[in-house]
Amino acid sequence: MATPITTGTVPAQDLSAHGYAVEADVLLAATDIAKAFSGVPALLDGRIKLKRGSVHALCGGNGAGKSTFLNILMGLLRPDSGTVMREGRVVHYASAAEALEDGIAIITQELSPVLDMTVAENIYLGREPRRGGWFTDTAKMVADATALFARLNFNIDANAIMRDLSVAKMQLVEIAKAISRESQILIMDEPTSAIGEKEAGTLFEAIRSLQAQGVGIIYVSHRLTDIFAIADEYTVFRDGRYIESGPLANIDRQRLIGLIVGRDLRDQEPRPARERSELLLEASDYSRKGQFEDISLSVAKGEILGLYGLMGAGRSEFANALYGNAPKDSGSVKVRGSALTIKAPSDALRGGIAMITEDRKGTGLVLSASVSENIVMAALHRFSRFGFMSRSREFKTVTDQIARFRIRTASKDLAVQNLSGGNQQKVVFARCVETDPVILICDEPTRGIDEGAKREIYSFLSEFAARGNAVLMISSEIPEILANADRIIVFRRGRIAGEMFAADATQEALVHLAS
Amino acid sequence: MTVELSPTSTDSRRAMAGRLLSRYGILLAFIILFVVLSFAHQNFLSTGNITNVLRQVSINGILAVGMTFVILTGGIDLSIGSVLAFAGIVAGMLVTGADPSNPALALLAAVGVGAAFGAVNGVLIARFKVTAFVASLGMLSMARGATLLISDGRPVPNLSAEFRWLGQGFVGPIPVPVIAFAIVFLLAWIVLRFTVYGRWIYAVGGNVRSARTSGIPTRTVVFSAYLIMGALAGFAGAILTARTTSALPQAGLGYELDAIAAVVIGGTSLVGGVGSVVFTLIGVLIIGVIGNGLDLMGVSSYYQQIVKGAIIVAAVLIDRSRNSQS
Amino acid sequence: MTVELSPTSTDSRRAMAGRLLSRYGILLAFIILFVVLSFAHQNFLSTGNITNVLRQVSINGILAVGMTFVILTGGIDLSIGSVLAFAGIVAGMLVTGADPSNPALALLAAVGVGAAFGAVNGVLIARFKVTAFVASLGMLSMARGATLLISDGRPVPNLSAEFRWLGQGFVGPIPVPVIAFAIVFLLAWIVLRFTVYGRWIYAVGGNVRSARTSGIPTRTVVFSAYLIMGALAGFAGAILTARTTSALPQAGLGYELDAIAAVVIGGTSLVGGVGSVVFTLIGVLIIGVIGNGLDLMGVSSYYQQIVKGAIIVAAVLIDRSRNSQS
Amino acid sequence: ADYRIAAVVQSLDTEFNVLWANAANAHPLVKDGSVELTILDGRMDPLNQSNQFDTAINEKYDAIIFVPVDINAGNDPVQRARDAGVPVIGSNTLISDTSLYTAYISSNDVAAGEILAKSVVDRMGGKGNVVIVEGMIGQSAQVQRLEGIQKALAAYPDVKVIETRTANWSRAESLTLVENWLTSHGGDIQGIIAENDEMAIGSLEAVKAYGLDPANVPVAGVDGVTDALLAVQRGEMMSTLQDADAQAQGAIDLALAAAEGEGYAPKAAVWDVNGGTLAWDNGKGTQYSVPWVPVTAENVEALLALREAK
Ligand SMILES: Nc1ncnc2c1ncn2[C@@H]1O[C@H](COP(=O)(O)OP(=O)(O)OP(=O)(O)O)[C@@H](O)[C@H]1O
Ligand SMILES: Nc1ncnc2c1ncn2[C@@H]1O[C@H](COP(=O)(O)OP(=O)(O)OP(=O)(O)O)[C@@H](O)[C@H]1O
Ligand SMILES: [Mg+2]
Ligand SMILES: [Mg+2]
Repeated sequence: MATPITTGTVPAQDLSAHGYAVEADVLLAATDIAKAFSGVPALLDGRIKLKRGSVHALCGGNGAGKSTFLNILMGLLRPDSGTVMREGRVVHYASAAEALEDGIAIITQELSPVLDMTVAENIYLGREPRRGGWFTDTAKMVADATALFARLNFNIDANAIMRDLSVAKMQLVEIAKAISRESQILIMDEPTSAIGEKEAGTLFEAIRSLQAQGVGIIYVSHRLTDIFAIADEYTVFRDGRYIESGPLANIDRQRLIGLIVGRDLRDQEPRPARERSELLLEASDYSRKGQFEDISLSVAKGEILGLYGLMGAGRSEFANALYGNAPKDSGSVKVRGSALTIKAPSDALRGGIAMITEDRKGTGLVLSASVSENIVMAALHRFSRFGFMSRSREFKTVTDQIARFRIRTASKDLAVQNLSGGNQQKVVFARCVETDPVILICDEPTRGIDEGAKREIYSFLSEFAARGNAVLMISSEIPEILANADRIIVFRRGRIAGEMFAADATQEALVHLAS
Repeated sequence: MTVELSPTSTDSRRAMAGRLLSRYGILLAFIILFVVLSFAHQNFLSTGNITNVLRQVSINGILAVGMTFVILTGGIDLSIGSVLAFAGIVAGMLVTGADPSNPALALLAAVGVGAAFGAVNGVLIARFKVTAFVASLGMLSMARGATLLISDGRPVPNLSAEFRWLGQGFVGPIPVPVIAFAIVFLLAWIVLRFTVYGRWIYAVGGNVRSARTSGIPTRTVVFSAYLIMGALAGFAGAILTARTTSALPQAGLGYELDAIAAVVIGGTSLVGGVGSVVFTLIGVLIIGVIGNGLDLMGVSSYYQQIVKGAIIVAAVLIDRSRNSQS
Repeated sequence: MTVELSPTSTDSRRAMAGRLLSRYGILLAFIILFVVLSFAHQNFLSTGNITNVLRQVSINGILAVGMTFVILTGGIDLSIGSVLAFAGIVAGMLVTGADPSNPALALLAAVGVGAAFGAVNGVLIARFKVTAFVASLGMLSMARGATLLISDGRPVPNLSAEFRWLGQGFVGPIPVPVIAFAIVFLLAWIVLRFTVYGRWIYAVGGNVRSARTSGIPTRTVVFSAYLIMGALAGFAGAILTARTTSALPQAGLGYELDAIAAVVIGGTSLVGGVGSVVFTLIGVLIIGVIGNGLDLMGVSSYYQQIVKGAIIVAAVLIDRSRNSQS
Repeated sequence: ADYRIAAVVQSLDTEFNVLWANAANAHPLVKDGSVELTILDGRMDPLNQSNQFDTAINEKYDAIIFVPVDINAGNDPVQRARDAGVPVIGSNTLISDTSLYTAYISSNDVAAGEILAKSVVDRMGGKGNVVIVEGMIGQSAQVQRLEGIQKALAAYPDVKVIETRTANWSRAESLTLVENWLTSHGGDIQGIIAENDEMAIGSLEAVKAYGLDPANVPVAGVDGVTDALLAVQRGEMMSTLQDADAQAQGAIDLALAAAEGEGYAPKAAVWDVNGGTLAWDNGKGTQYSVPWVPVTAENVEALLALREAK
């Protein structure tokens, strides 16, 4: 079908022309949803029509209003205007509880588990199996959770305390929790942003079986590959407006990106092959019992070293230990050939090492501080004289960074917690860049970032390395790592399983080494 | 798949064991204190003294149990000392004079009045989002003023003997206030540990947003914590009144600090979501045993304050040092 | 790019206005209170009374400024009342007797002693990870005991006239304590708003782990907040002593609650990371003006407490209701 | 030690109680070690005192000396001690049922209130406006001193009480309170009656800070704490001394008389001072009233010297 690219809005009555099924099949329909935060519009015209048994991809750039829209559907936010219809009934959910009651469940983008409870308790939060009316049936809860994980093929201990899990596992728990509600509508806001491809595969299987049972799924992801693998319909938002929707079969990847980004994207230039020259970073014999063992690696000037591995392979733990953010049992590091003692991140920063951590809420951002404060936070000495902040220097830099990374924010003084997920990630990136590092460690750097911004980040990394710096990039996305790294080291169960040049590597080879 | 499972589950078991040890660091601190005091004074372990200590801690114990609920939700209640005094006066007024009411009725009235104050706190905090600190500080002042007003600033004397039994009586060898505390403690333990409501208290304190998203009626849960706290403050007020034989308008001054201290020394986090009423019990006992032990040994008042402060810090240090692996 | 930017900039102005209004809700509450009191009593606005109010709030003001640092880092300091008393006694001892020291020296000694107590708190909290509540509660007890010990529980009388000037003197029409408070406030405002160190304080309170990842020396920052608090408590102790003409061992009882209340009424979050010393100033003034106004109007002791509590809650309610759009 | 005595006192962070405790520790038999005296600090909480009674009874002390925080709440612990066969001697403030005491020695707070009010009103020439600064509401000293004040004022129809408020025994609080009153009433306050010296001194400072001459605004308090003696010496206020020595050391002698029985000879030097008004009476009396000593320009030097000596 050759629908022309529409940049304006499509009138509601035209929706039927796009091949929509009869109303009886529609689980949820929302029209004209608008929402503003203290006067700033986040969503102007949100729409969706979700059919029974369909996986509906909701696409849009960072800050397009997807999460806002989904939170409204779920009763977590109140819309300023607009209508939500649930199987023909107009509904106004005042709380998530009401939406849950009405057969809607959500996996929110910002993971917020109860950290000090067990996995099982988190899964059955608010609907604990009871005994005698009032008492929690803990045994049943644990058994149910264990059975659920077995069914989903997730490897998680139902008795573990949530706080002890990696971000990835927390995300799996959230997925399991939403699925276990057996609701008719399942909203997934970037469910795979933190997990590996293997787990994503498991999730897709689960989604397919839910789909077969007639569940309608709204699926948000910036991984277009995933969307094309799992979804059958799409809706695109841009800058808070509804742009277009239709069956996924009728659109190709290139055009979808065009709709999302609203401009042309230049193709990513392939990384030129290069000679390994002077070593910038040499890490030797890093070990921490039970996490990673005997890790030795080096990164040369101008090089991007990729670290690949399955979830829980120990890459993040190693990187954090290297950066001084986590303890280690042994290990030493040299920068430009001279030894550097790293006991805390401040030591690493002084030695020219900066890091983008995997868990941006936990160790990345100060959520209550403003965009501006977060961007300059790690390099305050560059914005101050005699201990006093130079506001003008700060203003200029922050304005530049906001433009450079296309951070969509109402103001540089907005608390960073009010930014969309992808834009938060860009703030973390901007901060690390501001420290003017020689070596950049980035753990899942494009987590939750849209296709357009990803390209910017890739080209930034490429230029950064070309300027004589080095990058250590941890990624669970094989295409990303293949396209951007010069060399790839694969972790398996806390050890280095192998190493290859990106040019020689293939998807199969990496997966084989990793598992 | 199995490859990954093996480290995780042993790890989690090891983590669990570590947590248990570290969590019971405060118990260790208590045991050390207890043993030291047993050697320091020969009467410390006498039945008479143990009974004394238990009776002495029962008021603070009842308050600290209520405070555990509030603190688990991430809140705080500063008003309990004043609410206790108000409820005590109300109970006292009912059981004095020529025709004293049934003590059970007076007790019920005290609990009801306390719950009413708690409800006001709860509404301000859960519904109107006033910070718990400010709301309960305002209530501290208001309840104390109201207490002075209804009592005209004077104690209510001559309470009926039946009522005084609540504070002074014994059941077998056990003082009634100790029984009251034991019942309150047990109920709270069961509620927090085994009931769905207990899960909700923890969930709300651990992460309100997540709790709300999961369909837990967070406002109601927060409200209920203050209601329970208020009711228990009223209960404690009645027992205190029965124990001091007249209802005193200046009763309970500063009791909030002791109750909060017991909870926090036990290791319950002021941020909410972590802790247990069992640890609160240990905290209550530590505070009680320090006071009793120092009195027994005749340590002078000034040194007593210094030693008391030092022991509290030391107890928590022992707890933390077992906890510092992470 | 421009497409994205254009809505943003007008939007940002509107957002700013909204934020200002909601943030200054507490200022609105203060203005309402101020206007009501001006009408309620003709002398309220007299120069004499304004001078009075300012002098009366200066001690709590100095403490509340220090408490703002501590609370911004997510901590709390309960020991300040006792530390204030200890420092006051030390200063008093230096300026009494036949050969009194220079008042500046006594002031310095008080500040130093206060800072030393603050440093102990800081080490316990930042280095040994003892909960701020427990560490400072222990210190509350220890410092009070030490105060009573060195003073033998009795006031230190006959302070030199030069020293008393610190509490009772004037510079032009302005009382010295008011000047002291103004200086402390201004310095704190500049430090928190314009310096790198100020950024650190906010960052550590907002998220310690993120602050650490950004290379901020989190322990040192936390430590320093308690050091500053201690030094200011010592400073306030010297001024209070000069104002009450003798150094009193029981000075400062319960002052911690007033200081915390001022900070929290201003809207600074007890969780840390959010707030400002300007709001603390408003909180200090609200508390001071309520007390003064009720005294002026001759409200009786009983009703005064009720009204005071109600006004505090109402002020915060006004603040929150302007804030509840989201 | 031959005897062990426990003293349960109100609070050791108020000066009068400290003076009391120091006097008790200065008793000859305590000093020479033949009596072991343990002072338990009630921290102004009746419940605490009740607990300390339990401890003292359980510890089998030979006698207990009691300075109760609350008149009514004090009865029950004394009853318990009596039931356990431990004699209790009251001192300073009383309990409502004094028949429970083996004996008690105190100064009458109602009388203090009368002396206090009279001294102020007389200096005012029997007419004008006064304000009353009260102690912590509900405590026996507050209740009884107020009763005395009102009794005395009843005789002066031309004196008007324009404000009555608590400053909780605290100097800093009364300073603020009186500052505010002076603002609201201008110069219309002719006298200040404070229920203790601490608050009187705070009031005095407020008067001076307001620019008034203390000679024109009489201020009076009770207790005779050191600062008050100094202020009397400067001619700035009036005070009435409560004789802590007599109350404390007298109580110890009475306790020992109760423990040792017939024939105990008092060791304290308090029984024959003050013109012999405090008679030992063979230790058989049940109530001993220690007279108030108005502090005057004449005796203040001597009182201060006595205080310095300790
Ligand atoms: N509480 C809030 N206060 C102010 N602005 C907000 C708030 N929440 C969201 N916004 C703004 O609304 C816009 C839409 O955000 P939303 O989270 O819906 O984007 P998104 O499409 O989910 O983006 P992403 O792909 O990055 O997750 C953003 O510009 C964001 O800054
Ligand atoms: N905060 C934590 N506390 C305890 N254990 C953790 C924590 N984070 C990770 N782990 C555990 O450490 C091991 C290594 O995890 P790590 O996060 O380093 O792996 P990874 O290779 O980065 O994989 P990914 O980040 O994709 O999950 C796993 O067993 C994981 O469960
Ligand atoms: Mg989003
Ligand atoms: Mg990782």
